[in-house]
Amino acid sequence: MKTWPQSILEKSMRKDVILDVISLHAGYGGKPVLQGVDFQVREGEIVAVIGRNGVGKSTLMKTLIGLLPTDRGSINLRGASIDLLAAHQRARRGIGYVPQGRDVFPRMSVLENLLVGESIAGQATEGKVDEIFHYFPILKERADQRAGTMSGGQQQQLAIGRVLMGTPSMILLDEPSEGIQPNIVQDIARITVELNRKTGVTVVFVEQNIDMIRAMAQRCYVMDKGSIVAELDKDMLQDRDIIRRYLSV
Amino acid sequence: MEFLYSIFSFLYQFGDAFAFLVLSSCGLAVIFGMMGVINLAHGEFILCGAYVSTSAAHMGLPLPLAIAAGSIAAGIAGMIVELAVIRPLYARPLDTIVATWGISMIVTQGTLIVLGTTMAGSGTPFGSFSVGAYSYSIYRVVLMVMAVVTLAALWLMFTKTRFGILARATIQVPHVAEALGVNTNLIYSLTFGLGAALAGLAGGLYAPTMTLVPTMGASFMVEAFVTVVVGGADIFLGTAPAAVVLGLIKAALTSWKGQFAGQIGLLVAVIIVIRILPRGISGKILKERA
Amino acid sequence: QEPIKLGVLEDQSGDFALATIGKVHGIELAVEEINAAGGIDGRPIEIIAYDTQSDNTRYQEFMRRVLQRDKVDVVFAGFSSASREAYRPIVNQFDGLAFYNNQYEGGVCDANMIVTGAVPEQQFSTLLPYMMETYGKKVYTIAADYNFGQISAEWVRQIVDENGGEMVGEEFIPLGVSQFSQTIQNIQAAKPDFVVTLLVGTAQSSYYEQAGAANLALPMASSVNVGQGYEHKRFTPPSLANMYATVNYIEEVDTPESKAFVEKWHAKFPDEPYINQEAENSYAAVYLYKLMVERAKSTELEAIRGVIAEGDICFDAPEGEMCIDPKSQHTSHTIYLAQVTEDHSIAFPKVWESIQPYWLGEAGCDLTMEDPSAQYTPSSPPPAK
Amino acid sequence: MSRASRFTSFLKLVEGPQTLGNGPKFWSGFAVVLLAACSYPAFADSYDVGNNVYFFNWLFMALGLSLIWGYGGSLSFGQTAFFGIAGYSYGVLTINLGDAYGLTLFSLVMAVAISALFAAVLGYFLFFGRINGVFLGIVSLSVTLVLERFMAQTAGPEWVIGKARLNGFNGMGAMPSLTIPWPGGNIVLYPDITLYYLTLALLVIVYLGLRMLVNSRFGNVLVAIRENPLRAEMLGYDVRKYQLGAFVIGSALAGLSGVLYTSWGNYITPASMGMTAASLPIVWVAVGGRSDLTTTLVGTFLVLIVFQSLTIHGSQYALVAMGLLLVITVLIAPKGIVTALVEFVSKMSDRRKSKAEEVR
Amino acid sequence: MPLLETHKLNKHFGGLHVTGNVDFALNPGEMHCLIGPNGAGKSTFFKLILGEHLPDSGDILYDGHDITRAKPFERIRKGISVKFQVPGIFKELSVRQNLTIALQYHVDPELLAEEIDQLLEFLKLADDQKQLAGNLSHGQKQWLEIGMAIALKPKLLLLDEPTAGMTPDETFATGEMLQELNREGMTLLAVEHDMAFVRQIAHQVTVLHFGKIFAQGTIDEIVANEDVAAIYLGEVDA
Ligand SMILES: Nc1ncnc2c1ncn2[C@@H]1O[C@H](COP(=O)(O)OP(=O)(O)OP(=O)(O)O)[C@@H](O)[C@H]1O
Ligand SMILES: Nc1ncnc2c1ncn2[C@@H]1O[C@H](COP(=O)(O)OP(=O)(O)OP(=O)(O)O)[C@@H](O)[C@H]1O
Ligand SMILES: CC(C)C[C@H](N)C(=O)O
Ligand SMILES: [Mg+2]
Ligand SMILES: [Mg+2]
Repeated sequence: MKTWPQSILEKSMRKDVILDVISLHAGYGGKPVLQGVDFQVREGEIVAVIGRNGVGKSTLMKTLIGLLPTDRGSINLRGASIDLLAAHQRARRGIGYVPQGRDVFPRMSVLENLLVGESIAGQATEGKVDEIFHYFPILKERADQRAGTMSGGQQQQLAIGRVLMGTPSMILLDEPSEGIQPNIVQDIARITVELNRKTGVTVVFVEQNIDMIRAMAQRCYVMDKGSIVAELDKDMLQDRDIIRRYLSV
Repeated sequence: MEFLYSIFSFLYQFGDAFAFLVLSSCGLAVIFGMMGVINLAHGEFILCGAYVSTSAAHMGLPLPLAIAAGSIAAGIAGMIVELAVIRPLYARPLDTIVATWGISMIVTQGTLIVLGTTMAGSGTPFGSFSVGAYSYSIYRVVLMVMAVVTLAALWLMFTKTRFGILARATIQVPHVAEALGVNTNLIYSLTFGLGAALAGLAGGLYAPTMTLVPTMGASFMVEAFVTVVVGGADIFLGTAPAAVVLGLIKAALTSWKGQFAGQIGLLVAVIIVIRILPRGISGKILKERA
Repeated sequence: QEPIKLGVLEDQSGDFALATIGKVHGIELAVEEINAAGGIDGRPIEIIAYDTQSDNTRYQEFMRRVLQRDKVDVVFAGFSSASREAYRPIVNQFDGLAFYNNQYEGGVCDANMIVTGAVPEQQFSTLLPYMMETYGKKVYTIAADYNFGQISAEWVRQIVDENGGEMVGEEFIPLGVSQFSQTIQNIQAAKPDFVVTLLVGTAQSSYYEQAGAANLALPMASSVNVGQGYEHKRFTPPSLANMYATVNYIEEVDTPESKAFVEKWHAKFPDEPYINQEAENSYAAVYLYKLMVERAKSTELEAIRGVIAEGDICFDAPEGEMCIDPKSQHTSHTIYLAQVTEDHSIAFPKVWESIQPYWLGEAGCDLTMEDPSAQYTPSSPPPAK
Repeated sequence: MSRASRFTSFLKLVEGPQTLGNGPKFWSGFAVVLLAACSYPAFADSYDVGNNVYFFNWLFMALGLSLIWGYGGSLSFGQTAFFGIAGYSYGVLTINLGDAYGLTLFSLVMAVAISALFAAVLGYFLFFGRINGVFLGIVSLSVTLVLERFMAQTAGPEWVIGKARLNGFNGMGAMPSLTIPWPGGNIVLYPDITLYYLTLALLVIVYLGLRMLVNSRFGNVLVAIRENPLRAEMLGYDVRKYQLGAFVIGSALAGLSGVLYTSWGNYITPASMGMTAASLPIVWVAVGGRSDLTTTLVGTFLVLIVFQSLTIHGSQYALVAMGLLLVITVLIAPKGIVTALVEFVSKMSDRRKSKAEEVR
Repeated sequence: MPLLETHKLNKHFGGLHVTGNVDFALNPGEMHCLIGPNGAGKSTFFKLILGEHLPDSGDILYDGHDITRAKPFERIRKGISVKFQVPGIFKELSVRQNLTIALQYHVDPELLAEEIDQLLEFLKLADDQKQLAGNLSHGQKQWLEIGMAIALKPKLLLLDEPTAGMTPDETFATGEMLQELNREGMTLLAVEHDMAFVRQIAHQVTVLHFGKIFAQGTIDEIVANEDVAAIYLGEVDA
């Protein structure tokens, strides 16, 4: 039997740790990508994950939500292991996931796309659609357009709006700024931070855009070759050059 | 008066062709349109519906209940098939052609071995009525009504219910739907089951009017495929108009030049329609709308 | 003693199985009886059977197999005429002997073939005059849209014409079609006195149920239905009421020979749904073959054809006596007029004994003289000499 | 480039990224198989020889479908249409022209050309109308079903071309077999040893030729179109022409199968264009592994043998067993059973290699 | 003479006018960036130039030829090449094969292998050349597609968000690479949202808004433009 180092055990017992990832290994059909990822996220935090192309950031996100199986190690949500849960079960526990490259449902209308997001909550929530429309007015304007024909940036907004429909307690965002016009990038950052303040939602996001990282993140993990190689705290995140340096580890 | 009689008779023939096209195709359309699976075992679900409902009728169940039983049985069979065979194949839909073809062979021959070469029919209920010089079967009118009811029910189910939205989401981007909390396996199972149940319904409805043999499913296949293709991938926008167009073509050609012309006409219609509307009728409608 | 090898290629699965599984059983029954009685000249018969799955290419594969690999003495093969045409070149190539134990459209003039089924002249020249006398002279034909249906319809046209009747309509139905509303209406519009139904395959037989449901209460006549697909057993009464079919046998035939036959059949095959005419043909064919071999003291094709040429190969089959015609190598039959009654039981208002397969011989096919290995039809007869 | 080196680089195309089985190991295996195939008639009886010719007949159609579907990504459900057209063309031509002076060989070429022409016309409408995916499959299926229905009702005497009756559903017979003119008596190619060698030679030529085709630049573009037609177009390729090209070549091969089959059994029937016949090539190709010529070839041959022997030994259960076999194959071997076997073997040999290295 | 010109180019989907009377000119040798809010019609404009969509009205001139109705592949053969917003690669083929297909008609067969090796090196994909392209990470796919686009040695290269998903350093490197290609004579039109990148490479910037040209000028002029800031830039410090 494997015994965990005392400190990690201790940490995972801590009550305010919502997500505790211990020595996580995962990959694609025998090809290992994540090779021992360890990190914790506390309730209500906004944490960034950065790293070069191809180091495994998206793989980490997919493993957290359950689209890829855990090969070794474990993922604990509020102290309980979720390794054996299917993705939809994890979602039902309040995890919202916005994939890289958006992946909206192309042949469904914008509104229908949003309605699918309700599944996270398991039921429809009164007034939720209007709330989303308030954050992303273009979605209201195009409520009946087929999502596949929306512009790249519009799709990204839709994808974010879609998970918010389910009022998740934790959101995983994979490169949310990709393809979004600068002022909306700022909006998204602002909205996220605002939501985080208002509702205490926890956010884990992968990002390359320094401005967005600075605007949103309270803490930041740096990934390389399938594991976490550094952790940046609030102060370090003030310095563009530090982030820049770590982004290209 | 004569003129009105012939109008009625044309309408009746059109309705008859329409009903056959709709009922034989909507199960196939649900499975193809929603899941991208070309179900070559469609005819065998029809067979299942026909055999079960006829057996139920022989056991004394009233016809509507017997038909419902056939449809449910086919639906359950569909869910089993989905679980065992179709589910691993969603990532490679073309392979489902081979798999369902295999299933079709197993079921057809299995039925022959277990139940023999034929089953006695239950007889067409309700008798006939006359308009002018012609007499017509009343049951055929029931079939027409059932076709319309089925279409309406499907339309409501897929556009007005949550199930419809989730089902379409699941088919389009399964991993995201799952990550959003949709139990995609359940959705798949229900959708395929629904398609199979609709096939079973067709079997149950037509069973009293047909020869019951293990290969009977085959005689629905051409019409079913043709309707689905002409309709295009979006079953609600496509199937009904396709059945109308094809029903008209078939009724007109058959009364004018006989069954051969009707059959060839259907097939040629496919080739022409696809030439003009490569994505079927619904593809055209969707494009206009977008 | 070395056994005589009898190859059997019949459809035990697929579209035609309904009508053909019985043929295999007929052969098995006859072989069992013959072997129990000491075989053919002391040689037992060994059956080598393959399931051709209602698939023409299987006939081609297995005909080569039985002739080349299994080296059978004789083959009993085929239900549909297409399957017969598929294997016939191979039988010719290897100069084998094949029995086609099936009712069909007629016209095969081929020294390697012996046909024990009935042909149109036997069935229509009896059926149609009776129908016209009884019900009237206006006739409507619906027929399967392929060789059998079209050639049979040609016969109907000709015989109706010869007997002073009138064709008020003719419609050909592609194989596999199962929906008949329009056809039923076309028939009502033409107001015939009776309908000739030459429907083939299980899908097409749905016509009867649908015509019944639409209350198309016209008398019907057929050379294939009832006798092959026992539609009167499969559909609920009274959809086949007033159907008249000429058959050379069906299990209802009410003679002592027939009754005994049915009895021993059911003793061996208790689950058999029906003994149709092709089952009896196949049964009788084994005895006819036995007779030929005993007479010829050989299984060689030439020797067998020699005894056929003598012209008195006859067997007392359950239907009555059947004899092989030397010119065409087809078979004379007792033809029963089977009438389906209101409750779908069978009556036999008329029986014709020893009806000859006359047409081929009269038209100029004479296998005792030459072997064209061809199939002729009334509109393309053998070339005049 | 010198002519010689151009020629060798042309020959080199038999190997490449688009085909499994490259390198000396594969080719020595190939030589062994070829040798075995050549000496086979010496050991087998004449039934087996003829039966193998029958199996060979179908392989051309399978290879053609592999090109169209496996490499090009266009699922044609109607290859039997070209099979049938060529078969009937051969029948009509040879019945009218007779079998003297090598006219049957001329008819073979003409019949294949006719089916290719038909494919070109149909393919023009399909591909230049930008029809693809399932729709392509169903349109091509409809075409073949129309042809079947149509040919089935040509029983009457009015359906005659020259001396050749089309003869409806019963099928057309009595056409001469392929005949090679030879001093001192024509050689008639009945299903026996001569026909065996002829068909085998054709097969080897077609197989190697197709390997060169798919490894050529044409083949590269073809697989590119399968993967992403838009991207292929944006690299400057006229996607439609390449699709049409593959379709015509593949369909001509189906035509070749049709001619060989017709000559083999002196018979062709509308049923060879029907629903069941149309599904079979898809099954063969998918079972073996459609995206490679070798796996297609081996897979098709295996399926033909297995299905025939099941029918011989399985009586009524044969069809059930075939169905089960198909379902199981698709489930356990996603890329086809032959591909799966190849991958398994190479994994095993890799493992052995690495073990051997460890020991060292 | 401009290399690419559009006259009153119009395109609408249903009631939505995606490009409205766009008059645009691009001079040979220029590096031009197209920016604008999401949904402004930038990608649609690209698709019109490439022939993926046909315009409702207006003309497109390339190198003096009217290509308004030409087939996409014909335009490519005239020397245009593109990287899409959503990577379009051959997923089931290896990285190397992807490049082979792009290069095979542009390079002497003898030199093909060498050329591909160089390109792989340049794209930092040499280690992954045997991988199936579909298994690359998102950023790597972008790289591969850029590689295929430049492999055609186009006169005019269209890039739709080439650096999306790249780290700042990689973005910078991409910029340098494009400048290098430009020095060799290639004209470039890129859609980007990353102002640092735009600043790095663009000689000229066009802002598209609701399908119309909203502003045009150097990056400094654009950044200084308050209207552009209001609709697009926000308080970005570019
Ligand atoms: N479906 C897949 N199958 C096999 N390998 C994959 C698959 N998806 C990604 N990989 C590999 O896994 C590694 C990590 O990929 P991942 O997508 O997690 O990178 P990333 O850090 O998100 O990069 P980017 O910033 O480019 O999005 C890469 O080497 C990639 O090639
Ligand atoms: N096929 C279509 N049907 C309907 N609307 C469409 C279609 N294609 C694009 N649109 C709409 O046209 C507008 C322009 O889209 P386009 O993709 O050109 O935007 P973009 O400027 O590239 O935006 P982004 O920066 O987000 O990629 C958007 O509002 C989009 O929703
Ligand atoms: C009547 C049929 C079922 C049989 C007939 N021999 C034929 O032509 O196919
Ligand atoms: Mg990523
Ligand atoms: Mg865009």
